[in-house]
Amino acid sequence: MLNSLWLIPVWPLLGFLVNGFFGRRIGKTAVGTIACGSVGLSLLASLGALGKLLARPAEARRVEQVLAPWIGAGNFQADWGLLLDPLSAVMILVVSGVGFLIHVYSIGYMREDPDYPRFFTYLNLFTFSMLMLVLANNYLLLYVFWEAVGLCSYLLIGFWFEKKSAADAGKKAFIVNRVGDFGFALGVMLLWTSLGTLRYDQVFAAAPAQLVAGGGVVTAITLLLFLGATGKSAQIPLYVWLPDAMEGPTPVSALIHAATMVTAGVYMVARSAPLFTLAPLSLSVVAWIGGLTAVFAATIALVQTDIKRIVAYSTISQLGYMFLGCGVGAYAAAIFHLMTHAFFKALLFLGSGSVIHGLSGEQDIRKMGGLRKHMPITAWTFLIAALANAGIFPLAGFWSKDEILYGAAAGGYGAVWALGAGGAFLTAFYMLRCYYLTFEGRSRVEPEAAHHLHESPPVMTVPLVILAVFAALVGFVGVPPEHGAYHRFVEPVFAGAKQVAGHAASVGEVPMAILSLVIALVGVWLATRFYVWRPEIPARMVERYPAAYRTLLHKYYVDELYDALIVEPIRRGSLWLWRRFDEPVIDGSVNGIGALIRIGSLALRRVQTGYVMSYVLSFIVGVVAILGYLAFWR
Amino acid sequence: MELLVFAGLALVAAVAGLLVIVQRHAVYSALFLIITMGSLAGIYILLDAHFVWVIQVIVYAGAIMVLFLFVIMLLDIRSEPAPWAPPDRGRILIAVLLSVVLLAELGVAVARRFVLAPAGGPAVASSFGRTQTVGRLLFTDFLFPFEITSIILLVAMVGAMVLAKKRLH
Amino acid sequence: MSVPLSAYLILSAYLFAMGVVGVATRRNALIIFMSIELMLNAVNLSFLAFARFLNSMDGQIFVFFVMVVAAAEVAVGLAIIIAIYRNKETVDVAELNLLKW
Amino acid sequence: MLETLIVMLVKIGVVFGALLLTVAYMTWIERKVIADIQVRLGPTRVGPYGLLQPIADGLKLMFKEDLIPSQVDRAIFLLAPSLSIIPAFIAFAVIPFGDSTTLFGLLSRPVPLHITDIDVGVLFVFGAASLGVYGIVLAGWSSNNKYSLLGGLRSSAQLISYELPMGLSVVGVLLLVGSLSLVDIVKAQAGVAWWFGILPVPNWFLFSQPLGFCIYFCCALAETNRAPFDLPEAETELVAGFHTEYSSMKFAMFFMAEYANMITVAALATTLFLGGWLGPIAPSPVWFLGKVFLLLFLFIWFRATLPRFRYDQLMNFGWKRLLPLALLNTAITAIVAVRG
Repeated sequence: MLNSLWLIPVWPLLGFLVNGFFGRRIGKTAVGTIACGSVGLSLLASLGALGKLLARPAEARRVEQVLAPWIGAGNFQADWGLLLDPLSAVMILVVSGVGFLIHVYSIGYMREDPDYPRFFTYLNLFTFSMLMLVLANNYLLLYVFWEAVGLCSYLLIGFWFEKKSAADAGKKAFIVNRVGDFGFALGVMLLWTSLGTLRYDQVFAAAPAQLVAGGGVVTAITLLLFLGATGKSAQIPLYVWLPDAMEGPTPVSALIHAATMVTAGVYMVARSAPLFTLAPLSLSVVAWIGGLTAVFAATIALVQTDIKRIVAYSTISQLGYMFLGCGVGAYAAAIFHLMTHAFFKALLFLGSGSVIHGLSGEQDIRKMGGLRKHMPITAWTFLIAALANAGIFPLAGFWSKDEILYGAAAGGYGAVWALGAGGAFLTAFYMLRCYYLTFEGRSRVEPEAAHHLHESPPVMTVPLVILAVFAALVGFVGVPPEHGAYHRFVEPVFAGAKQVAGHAASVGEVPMAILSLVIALVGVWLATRFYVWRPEIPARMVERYPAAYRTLLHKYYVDELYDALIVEPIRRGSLWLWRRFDEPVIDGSVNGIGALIRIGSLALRRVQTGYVMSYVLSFIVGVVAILGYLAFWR
Repeated sequence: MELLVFAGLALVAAVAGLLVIVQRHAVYSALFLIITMGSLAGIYILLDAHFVWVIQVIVYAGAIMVLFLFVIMLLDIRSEPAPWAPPDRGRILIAVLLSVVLLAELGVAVARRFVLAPAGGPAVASSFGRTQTVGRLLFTDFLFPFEITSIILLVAMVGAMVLAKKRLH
Repeated sequence: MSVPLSAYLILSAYLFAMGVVGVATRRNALIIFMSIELMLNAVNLSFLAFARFLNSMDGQIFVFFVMVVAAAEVAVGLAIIIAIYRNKETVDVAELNLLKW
Repeated sequence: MLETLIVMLVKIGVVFGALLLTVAYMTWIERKVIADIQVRLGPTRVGPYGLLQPIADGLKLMFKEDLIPSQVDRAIFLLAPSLSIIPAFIAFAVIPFGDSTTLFGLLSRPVPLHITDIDVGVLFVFGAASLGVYGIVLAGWSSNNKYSLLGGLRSSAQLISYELPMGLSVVGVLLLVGSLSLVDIVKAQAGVAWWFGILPVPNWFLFSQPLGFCIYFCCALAETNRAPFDLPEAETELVAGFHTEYSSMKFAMFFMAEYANMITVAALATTLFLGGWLGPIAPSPVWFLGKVFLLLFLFIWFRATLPRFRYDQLMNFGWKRLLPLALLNTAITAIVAVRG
């Protein structure tokens, strides 16, 4: 298995090709089977690779394969190369595992959609790209598939492109990501000009020697890379696309905008840990941005009423945690959180999808309530996921989030820790708010929707249950914290990065864990009080703090701000350029040349008599002339 | 003796060559072209082209010209007015003049460069121009162009079929 | 008496000029085509004459290739003429002036 | 010098005369054989066993009125019969009909029994055969008669189509001999070959190239417009094909050309596949003639036995059966020749 890593990503590629070319002809059953089967095969291959990797001694858990040379120009060399180490092993398991469940779920969710084959084609293409992204052994290949997953994201957000909001959301995601990707591309170029290579192993080997630690170059590289990560992983300031991306089908939100693609930024930062370690400034930027995003997004989530948007802001917030972890040097914890988050966040999305499915498309939690009686499996699994997200012991989220907060505290980042702790409180509150408003209390469902209200079919609920099991239990691979099986597996990857981060402050692990649990429980208690025991409180709060409420409801007016500061000036400038420059100058010169040629041609075309003999005659004149030159003057 | 044979064949070739282009009917043009080619084949023997001359007969006279005749008959083309009829007269005059100039130039070139070459040329090996020699060269030094010609022929074959095929409406 | 090289070359040049005249003056596509064949033959004669007088087989090989190309050309060319005839009922090149301004 | 010249002229005269005589008497033989096969008598009146019948026919044709229809293209109409008959006779120039001989000591040195031996003999014969097409096609066209034209086109299409497999069928022989000279080919067939190590057969290419011979023979039938490939003369469809408008001696020339062609292809088959003049005891020209007449008998036998092909069948047979088979034969021979 380890000598043919290409077996992991190749199946979704085949599925993509088959479904893409023949999807309309082979029928829905076959399309679904092929799509799921291909990802299932990838999952098996990934499990096999993991098994082989585990069988090796810890220091030999690194397999690199070059499938084919790709670009060789001068001293620039980039290959189709795959790298499997514990970090990418975790990533491919998440991608193929969660991806497989979501594929299965999609069979039920997308059953009625006329573009069923197209959906699975995109989904398979995405899975392939994502696997290649995490398996790439150099920055260029990473970049290419970074763009490829961006493309899939765009295609899938705008999957229902006949709906204007969906098409706009797709474009928004694409354009916002361009900003980040531009930074990423610059980072990669700078990396190559300063080190002359893009392969991970060579870069990390050369970086400490050739780059001044803390110097301008490495700081610029890492900040540019991080700019790419903020785009892809929806961090301040480039997070604005993710909430809108909820226009896509819910399985897409689960797979791309919760479990896998948006974590690519975290993966990239973790992968580049040796570089970030050389740039302490960048690390603190990462930590601060992560912490701020965690709190910022959580506050917005407090008042949202669209079930998917709540979960989306939650995703942004949780991604902030991951960056926070990276920033404080707790890379393993960040990746751990990435993994647990993939399970419970995918579950949350799939659960909301199940609700939306059951309510015939209703997404507003104000028009839900009391759904637990009708959709017990969805409700229970949603609750598990919500609690896991809130960080309640002993569910998965608790272990990973606690570890990140502990890492921040232990690393001496007190302020950042405070941000994270505040975010954790908010998270617990809004997750439970969401759960209560959706599943508990009295039903506020519209009558015609209530008529059709039903639990989802097994093809959707079985993945929910499986994910719930993982969301509940997957945290235990990281028990005891910092020394669990997970850490023994992944930690060696970050061995080099660890030494610099170090432990600056000494804090007890157990007290810290208890503290964060208490914070979460307070959030849970408050939510219960607000939405179960005293349902009138929220309304009173809104009345008392109308300005704050409006600000949160309008997401701090960031979209409006961006519109005013960036979009509108560019639009006006472009209009001006169009009217005053493009039309008279550029079009004018092009048309002028065209007109000139047309006038010239009008005269010259008389030469084209259409008579072959005339052409032959002129031909002969030429031959005679040349021959005359050769015969007389040479 | 050799000169005599050459003179005879060259005369036939020259006259027939002239007649090719002044005939009113394409069939006669074709016949005179065949005669030209036949006398050229004879001249090839004088040049020790023992393989090429028979190929000339088979390919040009036996295949290409038959194809020409075939097409002429298939298309049922009537005699046309004399080529020197008024509308074309000026053009024809120019063309003939140009050709005379061309011929003069070629003559000058030959006179300046080759008139002093010894008549009859150097002695050549008995294998010169024989089938075996040609074959050996084709399959060794000229193998690549030889293979290319097979592709050319294939392409031409397919092209001719596609072009000449009757479209079914 | 042997034949001098110039005699072959002059004959070749003469036949080539005849071909040129034919191509430039005739309106019947088939005769134009035959004139082209005449030119090719003239060139072949030059090739063979030079081959003999330089004692080099290369010229003969080239004649072989010229013949192959001529055969291919005739096959395609005649097919084109047939196709034109089917469409326009004529092989008079003066009437085939679609490329006129 | 003089002797060479005389010998050469005598040879040409003998070959030409023998050929004319054979052509004349082939008509008699054909009529007699077919009559036998059909249980009739055939010509009996003119001379013993009707032996003078060909002479009588010839005289009749010569004295018949020579009609030239008014709408024909005169020059070509007159030229066509000659164009048909000349290549048929020319081809014989390179066919060796016997071993070198001193004519029982009459001549000072041995004289080879062929008019000339050129190193492209096989190609020469094929070249001459390909020129024979002109006579037919021009006759058909110049007659200005739709039956003639169709017959001429058909005939030439048939000739061109079957020239290909015919040429390819002998490539096997050429590969084995390594020469295009017909004398060399005959000499390469001397001796005895042992089939399976026990069965002695003559070292003729008939036995090493059976497929090649069969293809050649089929093509030879088609090339000479003989039954079952005699479509150009299918009376039921085309009156008399390309020579509908011809009469008298000009018709006789086409007739002779056809029979001369038959003899040529038979002689070539003898040379290529049946060991030419080779044979024990009897003088070599006798062996040669015997083999040629055997093949000619086969020609007649085929005519008396087989019905005529349809046109599409004819084309399909040539292009889709014989041509691939000939290619296959060439490929197999090439492989064997390279390996062995």
